[in-house]
Amino acid sequence: MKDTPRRSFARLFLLALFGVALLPHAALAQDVSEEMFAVNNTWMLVATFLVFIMHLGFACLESGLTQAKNAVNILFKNTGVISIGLITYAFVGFNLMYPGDFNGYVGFAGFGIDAGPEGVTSAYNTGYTYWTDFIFQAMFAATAATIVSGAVAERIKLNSFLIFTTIYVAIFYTIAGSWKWGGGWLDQMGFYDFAGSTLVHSVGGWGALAGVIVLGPRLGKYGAHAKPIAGHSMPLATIGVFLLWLGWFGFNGGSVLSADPGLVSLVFVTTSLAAAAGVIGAMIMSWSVQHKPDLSMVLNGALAGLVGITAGADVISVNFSILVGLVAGIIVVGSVLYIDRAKLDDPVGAISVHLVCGIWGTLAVGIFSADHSFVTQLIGVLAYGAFSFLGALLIFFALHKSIGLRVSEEEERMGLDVGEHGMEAYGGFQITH
Amino acid sequence: MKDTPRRSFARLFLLALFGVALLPHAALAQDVSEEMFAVNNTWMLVATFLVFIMHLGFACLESGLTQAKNAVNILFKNTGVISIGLITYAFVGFNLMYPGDFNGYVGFAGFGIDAGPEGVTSAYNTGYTYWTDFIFQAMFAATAATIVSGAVAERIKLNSFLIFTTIYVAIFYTIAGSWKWGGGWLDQMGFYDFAGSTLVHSVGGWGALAGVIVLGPRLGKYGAHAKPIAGHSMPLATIGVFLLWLGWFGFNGGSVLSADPGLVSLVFVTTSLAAAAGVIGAMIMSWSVQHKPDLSMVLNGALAGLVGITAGADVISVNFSILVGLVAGIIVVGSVLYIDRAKLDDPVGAISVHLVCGIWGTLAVGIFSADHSFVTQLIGVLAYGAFSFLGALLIFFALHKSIGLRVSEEEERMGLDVGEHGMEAYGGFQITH
Amino acid sequence: MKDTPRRSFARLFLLALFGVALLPHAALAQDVSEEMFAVNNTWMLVATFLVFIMHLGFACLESGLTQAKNAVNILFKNTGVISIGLITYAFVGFNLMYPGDFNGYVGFAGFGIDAGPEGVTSAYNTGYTYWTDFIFQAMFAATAATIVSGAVAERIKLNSFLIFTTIYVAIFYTIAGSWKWGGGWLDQMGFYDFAGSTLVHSVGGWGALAGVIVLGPRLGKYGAHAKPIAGHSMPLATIGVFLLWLGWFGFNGGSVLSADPGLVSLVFVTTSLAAAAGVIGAMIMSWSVQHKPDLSMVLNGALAGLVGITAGADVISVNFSILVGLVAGIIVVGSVLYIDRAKLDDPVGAISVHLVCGIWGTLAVGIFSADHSFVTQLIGVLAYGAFSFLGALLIFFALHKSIGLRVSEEEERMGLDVGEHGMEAYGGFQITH
Amino acid sequence: MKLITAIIKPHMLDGVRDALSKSGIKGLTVTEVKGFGRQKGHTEVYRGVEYSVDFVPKVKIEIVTDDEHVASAIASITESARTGEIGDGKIFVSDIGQAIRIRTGESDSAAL
Amino acid sequence: MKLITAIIKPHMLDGVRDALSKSGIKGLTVTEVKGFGRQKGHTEVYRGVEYSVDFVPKVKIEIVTDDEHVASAIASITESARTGEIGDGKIFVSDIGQAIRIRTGESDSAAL
Amino acid sequence: MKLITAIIKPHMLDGVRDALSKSGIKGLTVTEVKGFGRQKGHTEVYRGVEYSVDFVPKVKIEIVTDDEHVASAIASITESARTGEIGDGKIFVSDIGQAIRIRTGESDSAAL
Ligand SMILES: Nc1ncnc2c1ncn2[C@@H]1O[C@H](COP(=O)(O)OP(=O)(O)O)[C@@H](O)[C@H]1O
Ligand SMILES: Nc1ncnc2c1ncn2[C@@H]1O[C@H](COP(=O)(O)OP(=O)(O)O)[C@@H](O)[C@H]1O
Ligand SMILES: Nc1ncnc2c1ncn2[C@@H]1O[C@H](COP(=O)(O)OP(=O)(O)O)[C@@H](O)[C@H]1O
Repeated sequence: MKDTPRRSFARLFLLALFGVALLPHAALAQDVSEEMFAVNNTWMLVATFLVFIMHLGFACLESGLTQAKNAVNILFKNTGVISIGLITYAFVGFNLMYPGDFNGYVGFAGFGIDAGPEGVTSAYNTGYTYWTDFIFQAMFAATAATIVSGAVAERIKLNSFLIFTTIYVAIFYTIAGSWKWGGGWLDQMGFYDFAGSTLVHSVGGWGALAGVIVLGPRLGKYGAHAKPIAGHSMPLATIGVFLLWLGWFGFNGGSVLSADPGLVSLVFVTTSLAAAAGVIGAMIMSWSVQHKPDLSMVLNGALAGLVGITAGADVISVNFSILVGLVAGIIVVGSVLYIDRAKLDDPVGAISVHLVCGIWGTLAVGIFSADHSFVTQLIGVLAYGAFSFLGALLIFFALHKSIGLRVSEEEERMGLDVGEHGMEAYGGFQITH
Repeated sequence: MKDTPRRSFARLFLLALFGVALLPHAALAQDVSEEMFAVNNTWMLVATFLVFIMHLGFACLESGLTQAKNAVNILFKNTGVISIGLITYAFVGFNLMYPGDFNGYVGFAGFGIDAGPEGVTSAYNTGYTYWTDFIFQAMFAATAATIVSGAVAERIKLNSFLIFTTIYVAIFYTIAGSWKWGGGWLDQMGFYDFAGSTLVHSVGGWGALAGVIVLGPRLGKYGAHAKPIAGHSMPLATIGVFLLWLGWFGFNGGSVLSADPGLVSLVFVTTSLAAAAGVIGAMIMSWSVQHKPDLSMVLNGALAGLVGITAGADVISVNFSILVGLVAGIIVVGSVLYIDRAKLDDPVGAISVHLVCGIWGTLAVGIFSADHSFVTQLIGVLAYGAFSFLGALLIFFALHKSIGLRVSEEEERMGLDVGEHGMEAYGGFQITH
Repeated sequence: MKDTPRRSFARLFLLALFGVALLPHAALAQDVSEEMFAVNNTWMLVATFLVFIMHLGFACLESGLTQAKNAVNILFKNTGVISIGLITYAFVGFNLMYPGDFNGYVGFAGFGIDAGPEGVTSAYNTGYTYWTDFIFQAMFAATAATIVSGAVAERIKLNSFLIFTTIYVAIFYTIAGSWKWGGGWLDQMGFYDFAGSTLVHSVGGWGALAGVIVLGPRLGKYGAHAKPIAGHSMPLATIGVFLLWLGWFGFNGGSVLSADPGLVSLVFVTTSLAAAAGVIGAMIMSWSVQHKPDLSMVLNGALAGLVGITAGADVISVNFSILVGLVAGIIVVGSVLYIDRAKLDDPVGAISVHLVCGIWGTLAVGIFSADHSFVTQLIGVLAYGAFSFLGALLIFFALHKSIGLRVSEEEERMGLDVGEHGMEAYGGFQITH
Repeated sequence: MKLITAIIKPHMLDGVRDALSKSGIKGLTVTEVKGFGRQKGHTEVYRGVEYSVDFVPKVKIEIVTDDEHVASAIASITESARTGEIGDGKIFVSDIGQAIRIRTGESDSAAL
Repeated sequence: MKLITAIIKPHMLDGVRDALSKSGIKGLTVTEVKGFGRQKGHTEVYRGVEYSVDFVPKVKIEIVTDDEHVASAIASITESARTGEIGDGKIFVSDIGQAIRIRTGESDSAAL
Repeated sequence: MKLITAIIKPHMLDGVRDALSKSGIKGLTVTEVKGFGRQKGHTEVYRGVEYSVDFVPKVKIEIVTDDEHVASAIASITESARTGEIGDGKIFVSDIGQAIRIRTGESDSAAL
């Protein structure tokens, strides 16, 4: 009946810490009733399907902010990423990320997943079964690769991207994850990242940055004509952002790892207010700097607020969560402008949203939470940065040198939909009137 | 361990009343187990994210039923409304709407939100924590302004609309809400509005009516040529309505304010059947009157049924819920035709759906539930009508006289996307074939 | 406090069987605490809204994979189907499908629905109230007709389709359902279909096949020019598939009929991995056979995996679930090609996904689960095939001979949107640039 | 026979078509086009980068008609398409040598 | 050289292109247009208001060809585009003074 | 006056417009079209069925100009639209009898 420390040592520790911090007079339940176990597990499964829907969010956002002639390619990539992510996470990822007792740097608990008889009882964990643990984590895993997808869109070869995804999600994301969520060295050091501003978003963002550098900009992006390459469907992009926001209730809310009423509801509030403040921050920036309020920036603002609060959604106060979101919304607009000026071509703003605001969010924990050290947070940011950026760079470079990373000029011009897939997103000689 | 009467007095009262009415032999739990508190709170958080997704529903519906050249503007407004709504509700709204003990007309419990130590336990309320209470209510609040958004679409200035939203949501909606859900004078009188046919939908609808009157119709709408201004994407509109229907499971289901199995499941049934009957009512009307079954009317029919059952989803029997929905579906088609004939230009039918069917739903409680008085319901309808219509009229008029309410003719013709935002919803010289 | 055998005899039996099989040391709860009842019921209601959203999934998928000129018609049909389905299920369907004690072939427990005082307590069932039972089942029911909708798209008359739907959902689906889920003869024989590979998907698929045969192919589909009729929006189709996948967490997860942590989480894992494997199977097939990876095939692959695992999501091991999905993904591509070569015109691949993979999934239970007999599974497949195919054929043929089944050539060419509805999906002289 | 090509503002189309109908024109063909001319486009911003959109949405109307109807058609168009502001558009006239109605094979005037 | 402009029903396009290919035409340009003519549009309803849509979707084919090929091209089009019902469309022929192939600078017949 | 019709590759449009502006052209009209010619389309696959898409996206530019500007305009187009690969497109020149500015009623050269 006791919680197994196997996978969840680090998390239980944190839960204990903050559970206690927030509910000082409640003893931490070391074992739970059947009913409580069922509630916890049910909430974790709800969180799981919410995180799942984020993959649709990404698919919509990325295809909306790019050209119609590449929409099939992006939708294909996103469908592929979640599928490859789930399968590889079952084969190796879960056991690389949660190796149990290990040296704190790399460990591996073996191939495949298996609950065993205890895995479906609260003896495994008071908050969820083994299966729930796996599927919740698996939905997270693919997110990191999907973040890369948007940044390298409209020019990367499909097969190269899928190979990158497989390696990045199965190995780099999971090893990096083990350092903290698996109970590794950064966890020991006291680094804090509640739901993954760094572990998921920055890791994805560093991959995006590496990809953008190796690939170079899209044809004509920084040419003589200043005309930017406009996204083909703002409704699609907006659907994407709202679905991501929705999914974040599970991403952050599920990271409580139980249905604890106080914590989960607090996380809902900080998450929502940070997102709202992100919108307002981006709105103000965009309106004042560009004079015309840019919808795509405001959408990025919502995501910026969400990424920003992710590291500390349970330890940052409600008022500060608004501040974290507001700053994220302001930062993201500046960052998009700056990255564009640096001629790093990121069609959807993935680097600004996930990397820059991921860093901001992680550091914000050190700033706004008395229980966490800014320096430790910074060490975490740098460690993850070095590992994921170099890892991604290595994979991209190897692909570039071997099977090639970028489609031909002609294919890029014609669109990857016809080039890679032989089909069109909006097919038919469309005479609808 | 006892429920705090602070915010939830009125609601507990009702819960007791109808809980008892429906489950005569079950004693009302004055205190609950930790497990039950967790279940209740989890359900309320699920309901919260469902209500959140309604904002995407509105964004899709409104942009789908209007022209492509105004889609960015509508999406921007909807993203802004939810964000401004959440933030202002945190600063002033929640404490205006639930002022605790007050004179029954206007009260204010102070700026900002704070759970306090008891706020995360069942001592606050047996159904949810303080944070849950806030975030669930906050998601509701923005709805009222979003309803207005659709009716004034394609011609209102962005900044004026956002100012209207801020004032209407932060002050008018919340004060009006306190009369009933805050335990104010209408609540004392026995007025009943389970989930807000009047408190949310009519309040939004009255705002819409005021806006439409002050603004006037879109250019060319009632000109020489009878050609109506067709919505640019029926798939988008349909996605919107299904998402709204989905969200209504939380809007109504969450208004039970606990996970009470009997009540929540009953509400699911009445809500679904009323929506389905609304579709069928509108289908019959549209097919018989117009000969061609109009999808946009049928979509309005679903919403009509949903708005109609909202006031009495827990006190109207299943059979009568079908009737309420059916009548709402019939009414909404007639109302759209009538309002159009009255040269009130409401592009999405917001007045018919939310105001007219909101009134119908509120009165239906007086007709189909033995425990409620038709006269009291009527008094509520009139009180809310007077207050919100005059309030909205005042704000719109003030804006009209000061910074202006309507875009220039040229901008309207070119589209607000280019005019207000300098961008296009479907960008790029779109050569996709 | 004991479970009522009235409706749920068969299901409880199965739950007991596999509950015991999977959790050997846990005694099956014959009565449950108030808390557990609330958790179970809450999960079932969550599953209900997830199944609801599948109807939007179908609407998006079907309209995305067909031509723009028929989009309104498809959206209208799908809005109509769920509404008609819910209402008829309330009037007759529920009591035809769960007649209580009956001869095992056809029974009817009377018109309308009514919970009675026990219906909202755990005395009705430990997993859900009467209302939950009804609404969860009702959401399922309309699915079968929606499956048909895609296959007969772009040529069937609206009124004929709606009449077909009403009869097929209200009578054929429910009587067939009673044989197994209602505790009828196939249930007695030991036939197993966890969430409806056969009871829902194949039944829908047989209807689709019958419709396609009676209607014949779309104009020009198998003409001189080989150009296939391309779907008009891949983003819409992709949204549809992701929403269907999302809904499947409720479709399969809810079919556990309680919030049992071990079972529900296992079902989440097998369902997700089968879908992912389906994507990979279809990707491999499509890439190797067609050289260009076809998004529409990969989307079908996800659904194929989901349909495939539906019959055995709780009794097939995790590793085998990947295999079942992979095979389904491979089968579906072959089947789409084969059915097209047989000149059966199924615009969305409904027959391949729902019928072919539904059969595969049902037989897979006999292959991969030691506790089930392949022969019994085959008998079930054949019995359902004969009954539903002949039933659907009969209805379609009667409609064909009476009011006609197919629109005129001119209408088909112009599109059903203008012909049947007098409106366009993408209205307005669309000058957006 | 002449081909009259008029490039006008999109929202004037219905009015122009009515005017042409009244002046006896029985057939015409319309195309959505983009124009570049004295009427400048506008500035757009996308993700922080400003750029000017030089092309303005226009509608092109093509009418083939007998020589004798040309003047009245032109008059109808100029009157009904004029707003007086820059960008009202142009009318061009050129020769058509032959016209055939596909359905009947009739040709020239009879084909119009 | 002549410019042959044919306005046809959209679903006849593939057939017409094949027929033209067979009669030796190597290049053509296609535009989606809306036609107004004898073939009436249809009635639509939107939110209760009926209105008539006067424009019918058509496809415009433009072919520049030597004078000698004009007759055979016209014959190909009329045959392959005819359904016999109203709205089959028109063919117009006009003069082209000069033709240039951008890639090579070749001109006139050689450019086609 | 002459009408210069150029059919070019879509991504060359901005360059061609600039070149024309420089050579003194003040107005032009652009249409999205599909071309059929030496440049073959591509093969697509949809749900297992391969088919060839024969039409290639092109952009049509129409410029009405004085006779004297024709040569320089043609030169601008050929230079700015050439990639040297098949499918660069064509230029056709024909006569315009009359030109009218709707806004002012000015005609011919003054109308351009
Ligand atoms: N020389 C030209 N050749 C072809 N089209 C032209 C020419 N000049 C103008 N146009 C078309 O006419 C439209 C209106 O012309 P513009 O110069 O903006 O205004 P105005 O006609 O009032 O002087 C342009 O947008 C363009 O489509
Ligand atoms: N005088 C005209 N000038 C330009 N286009 C015309 C003219 N008359 C007809 N058209 C085009 O030809 C199409 C077919 O003409 P219509 O009168 O409907 O049928 P039919 O050619 O069979 O008489 C119209 O839709 C329109 O696009
Ligand atoms: N005879 C023609 N008449 C009208 N348009 C033509 C003709 N020939 C070619 N075109 C147009 O010019 C485009 C380019 O022609 P193509 O033969 O592909 O290449 P190139 O011009 O380099 O020889 C075609 O796609 C088509 O739009």
